[in-house]
Amino acid sequence: MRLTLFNVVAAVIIAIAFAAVNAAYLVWAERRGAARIQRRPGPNINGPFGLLQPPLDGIKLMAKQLTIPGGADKVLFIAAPVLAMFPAIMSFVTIPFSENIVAKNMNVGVLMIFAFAALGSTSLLFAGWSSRNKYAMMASIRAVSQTVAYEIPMLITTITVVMIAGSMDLMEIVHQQSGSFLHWNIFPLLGKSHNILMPLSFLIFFTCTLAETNRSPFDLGEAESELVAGFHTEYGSMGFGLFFMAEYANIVIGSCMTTILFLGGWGCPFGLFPGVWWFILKLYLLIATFIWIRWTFPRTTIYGLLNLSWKILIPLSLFNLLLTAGLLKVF
Amino acid sequence: MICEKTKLALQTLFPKAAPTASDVTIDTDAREKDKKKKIEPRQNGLVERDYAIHGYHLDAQVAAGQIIEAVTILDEAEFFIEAITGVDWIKDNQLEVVYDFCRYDFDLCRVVIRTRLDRNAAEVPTITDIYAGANWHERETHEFFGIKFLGHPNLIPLLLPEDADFHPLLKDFKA
Amino acid sequence: MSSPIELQSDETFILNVGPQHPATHGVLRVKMEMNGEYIVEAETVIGYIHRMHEKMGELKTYPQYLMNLSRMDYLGALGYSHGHVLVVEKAAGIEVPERAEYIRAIMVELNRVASHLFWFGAFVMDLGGFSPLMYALQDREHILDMLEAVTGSRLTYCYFRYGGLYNDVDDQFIESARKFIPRMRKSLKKYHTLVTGNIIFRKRLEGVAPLSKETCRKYGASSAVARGSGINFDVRKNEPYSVYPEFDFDVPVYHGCDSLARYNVRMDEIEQSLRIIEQGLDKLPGGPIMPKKKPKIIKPPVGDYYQAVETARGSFGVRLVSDGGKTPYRLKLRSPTYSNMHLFDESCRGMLISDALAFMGSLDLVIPEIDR
Amino acid sequence: MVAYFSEIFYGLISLFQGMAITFKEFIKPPVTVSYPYETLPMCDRFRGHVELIENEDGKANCVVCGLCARACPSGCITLAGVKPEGEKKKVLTKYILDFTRCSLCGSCVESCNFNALEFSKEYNLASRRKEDFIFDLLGRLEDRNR
Repeated sequence: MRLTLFNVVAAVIIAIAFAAVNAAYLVWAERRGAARIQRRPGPNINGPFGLLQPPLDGIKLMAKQLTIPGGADKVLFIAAPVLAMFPAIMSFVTIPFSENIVAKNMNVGVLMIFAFAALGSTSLLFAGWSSRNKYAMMASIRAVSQTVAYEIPMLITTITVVMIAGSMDLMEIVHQQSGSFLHWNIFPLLGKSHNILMPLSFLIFFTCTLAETNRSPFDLGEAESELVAGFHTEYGSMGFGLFFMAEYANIVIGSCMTTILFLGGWGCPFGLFPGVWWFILKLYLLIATFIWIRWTFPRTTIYGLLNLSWKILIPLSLFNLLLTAGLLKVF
Repeated sequence: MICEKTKLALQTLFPKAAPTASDVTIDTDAREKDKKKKIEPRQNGLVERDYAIHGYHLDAQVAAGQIIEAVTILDEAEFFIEAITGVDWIKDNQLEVVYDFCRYDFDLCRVVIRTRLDRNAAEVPTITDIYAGANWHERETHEFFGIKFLGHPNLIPLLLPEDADFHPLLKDFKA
Repeated sequence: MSSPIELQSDETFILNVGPQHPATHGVLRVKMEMNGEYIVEAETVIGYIHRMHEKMGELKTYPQYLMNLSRMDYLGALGYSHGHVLVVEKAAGIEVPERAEYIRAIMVELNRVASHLFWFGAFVMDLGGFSPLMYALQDREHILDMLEAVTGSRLTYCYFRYGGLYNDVDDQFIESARKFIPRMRKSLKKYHTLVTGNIIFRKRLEGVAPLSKETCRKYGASSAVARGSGINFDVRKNEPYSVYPEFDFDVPVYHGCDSLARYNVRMDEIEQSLRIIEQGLDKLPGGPIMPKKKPKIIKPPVGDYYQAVETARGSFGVRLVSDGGKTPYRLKLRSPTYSNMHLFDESCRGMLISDALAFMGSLDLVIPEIDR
Repeated sequence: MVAYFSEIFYGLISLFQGMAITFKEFIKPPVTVSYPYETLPMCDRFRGHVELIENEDGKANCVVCGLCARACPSGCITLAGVKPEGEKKKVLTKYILDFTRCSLCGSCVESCNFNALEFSKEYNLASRRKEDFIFDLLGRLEDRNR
């Protein structure tokens, strides 16, 4: 595939559209799912199964006035939601959904996605700092310390996978896992490493994804019973809408990465008919788990979160990294 | 048990007027007394009440200066503070401050300490140094009755608006 | 762990939590001086919905005041009415038929379960878990349905009368109450698995917000706040009133002194209340619900009277000063949360804000009841 | 060291147990009633605002004794009546309930000795104007009979 202007524009538009539609309908799915868990019907008035709810919510948000609090840093205040959305969309560019569906494959795709993921927290910091609100400020500081703490175990587990695959190319990582589910990195009995502790790595990576995307039980950045609404306390209108979309876009990216790194990407569990549908199935199962977790658990505190990261996740992921390295040397 | 002990301890506050039997009888007779007759304000002293009727055991009326002493006795006996409140006896031109105390264990003893103050110069020492929990109760009594608690760290209205200068529970208060 | 840190700098800022804040459950304001996420000093500001129930008590006749008590605490309204009718009955010397007393006890306990269920849900919501609130509300709805069928209202009951009750319970109520008990026990098991056992939940509460016995005593704390600190104090046992001596129930006491202990006490209290309801339904005697002879106009003799009852939130006391008239001369309402809330200021120093708000949740606040 | 691992292990188990419970709830049907579209029947003893009871002739049972107005803690009942020539009982001419101040305590119904008041089952009361809650109960009674 040649890199033409048309290709790039098309890829960006598709990425934005994918992110937006996903964000809108994941909100719907979240509300319906939460409602079912709590034995309510959820949104069911607008359209069949309430399916028209997300576009109507979007229209409502767009129709509202964007208020900028007095004394706020105007430039950063407006830039922050855009900055939140930007890395989320850019990450989509390099994610391979199947053998052919990828906007631009790179041989350092893993690196690029983590670079953009790290950028995401700066937008939270900008939002919290610029809105001149103590709650927002506290929340953004929490969000940044959380990201710093969770980037480490996340990267260590990713290195484990990269070490097994021997490549930073996302395509290559998926190719390495082709075959049945026993080749997947989550439980690689037939894979290269034979490391039976890989499910642990998967759990660590999944936990880190929850924390990176500011999802419950690690939603300290918005901790609504403590910090009102966290970093977006002062945001209304589409500013809030963009943060909301970015959150869901980040969830999609986190789940994509989990699928690619651990669940064999577009490969079928039994080696039959690999294709994008398997990817989508795994992706949305993971997202459903995100939603399921959110409506089950209470929130941790900042010290609980940091303790978990530094005392449990980092030692265990380091241990697993060493073990994998050793096993790769042996086999 | 504890009632007897507390009674003896509180009696030391009234060296002259040790409780006589007449105090008790006056009180029980009050139920049958003619209601029209003006009830004289009680003299300071300790009265043992019938728990079944009044819901408390000991009732000590002390002078305003003796409040700290009386409350210290109760604090040493491990009483906890239930509430502080006031009563406006407008006919006697007096304000009463009532302190309720109880204990956490099964040896039940409810003690009421009360003091009568002149309505125009209602001042009583604070007990916040002994019972930290008296803070809000005293603030409340202050704003409702205008009773000053001398030495209170923060005697501003609690339930009423911050700038309230009226005392709604006084009998001559008109909204 | 939330141990007080050494302050790195003296740069503090004021955080105004409330009067509208998701964690304060009403209009309560706490002015917090913060050092980062740590609270240096806190000052609770109350009185936003002060309605002067005490003055209303002086202006209204005794029967007219009945409905005020349920407006004090909208979650456990019957317990407060119970205290009020008991003190007036004691003062005016009104005999209460046994059946009425039993029904009162059953109703108060049902109300207590409802109140604790709501607290449970709201408390877990303070900690960020949403679903338990909905489950708790489902169970609470059954209680409210039962109470509505008998009393005619769902929240602000005006059910107790001096000497008896507004109306009698029917077989349908007894049947649904009997059905409710095993249902509630099953739900309790669910709550314990979903919430009590949850590691995140335990980590948030264990060892957080320690309250010593001495602090409880100095502030006059009662209910689960005292019982979570190892104080065996329950007015129903310590100062038996009504028909409570007839029932066989335990007072759960935990010695953890932390938020988890207070949580455990309340969860165990639900079970104990169910036991009381069960026994009450078994023992429920027949007979009238209003006394045969009752003064037409209630005029308690001169004197002052005190009655404490154990409501869902703790020891509620009513001090009635009567001058022999148709209206009380003075009616003091000692609300339990007032004392429980008071110790927040002192105890939350050095705590993280998230822990402090969890602590506030564990106090089981109902703001109208503090403000009266 | 053992404590460290057992905490992780049992912690994980507790998380999965919690998720099992929410999953069980997920597959159960909703318990709520979608309110404006469906409603539940009100129970017999529901205490709404008061209404006048009529006798066989369609006239109010009320004899204008005024006990309800005196029993009301908030003073929200005003009533008036006239005594027509040759009649024994008074006839109600006005019965106003100021529902903005009513606290639904039911003292009025309890105080009535002539079976003239009852609770209505109406609970859908919403308006933007205060005057809508000053009920003319006699007028409502006549409307019902019309």
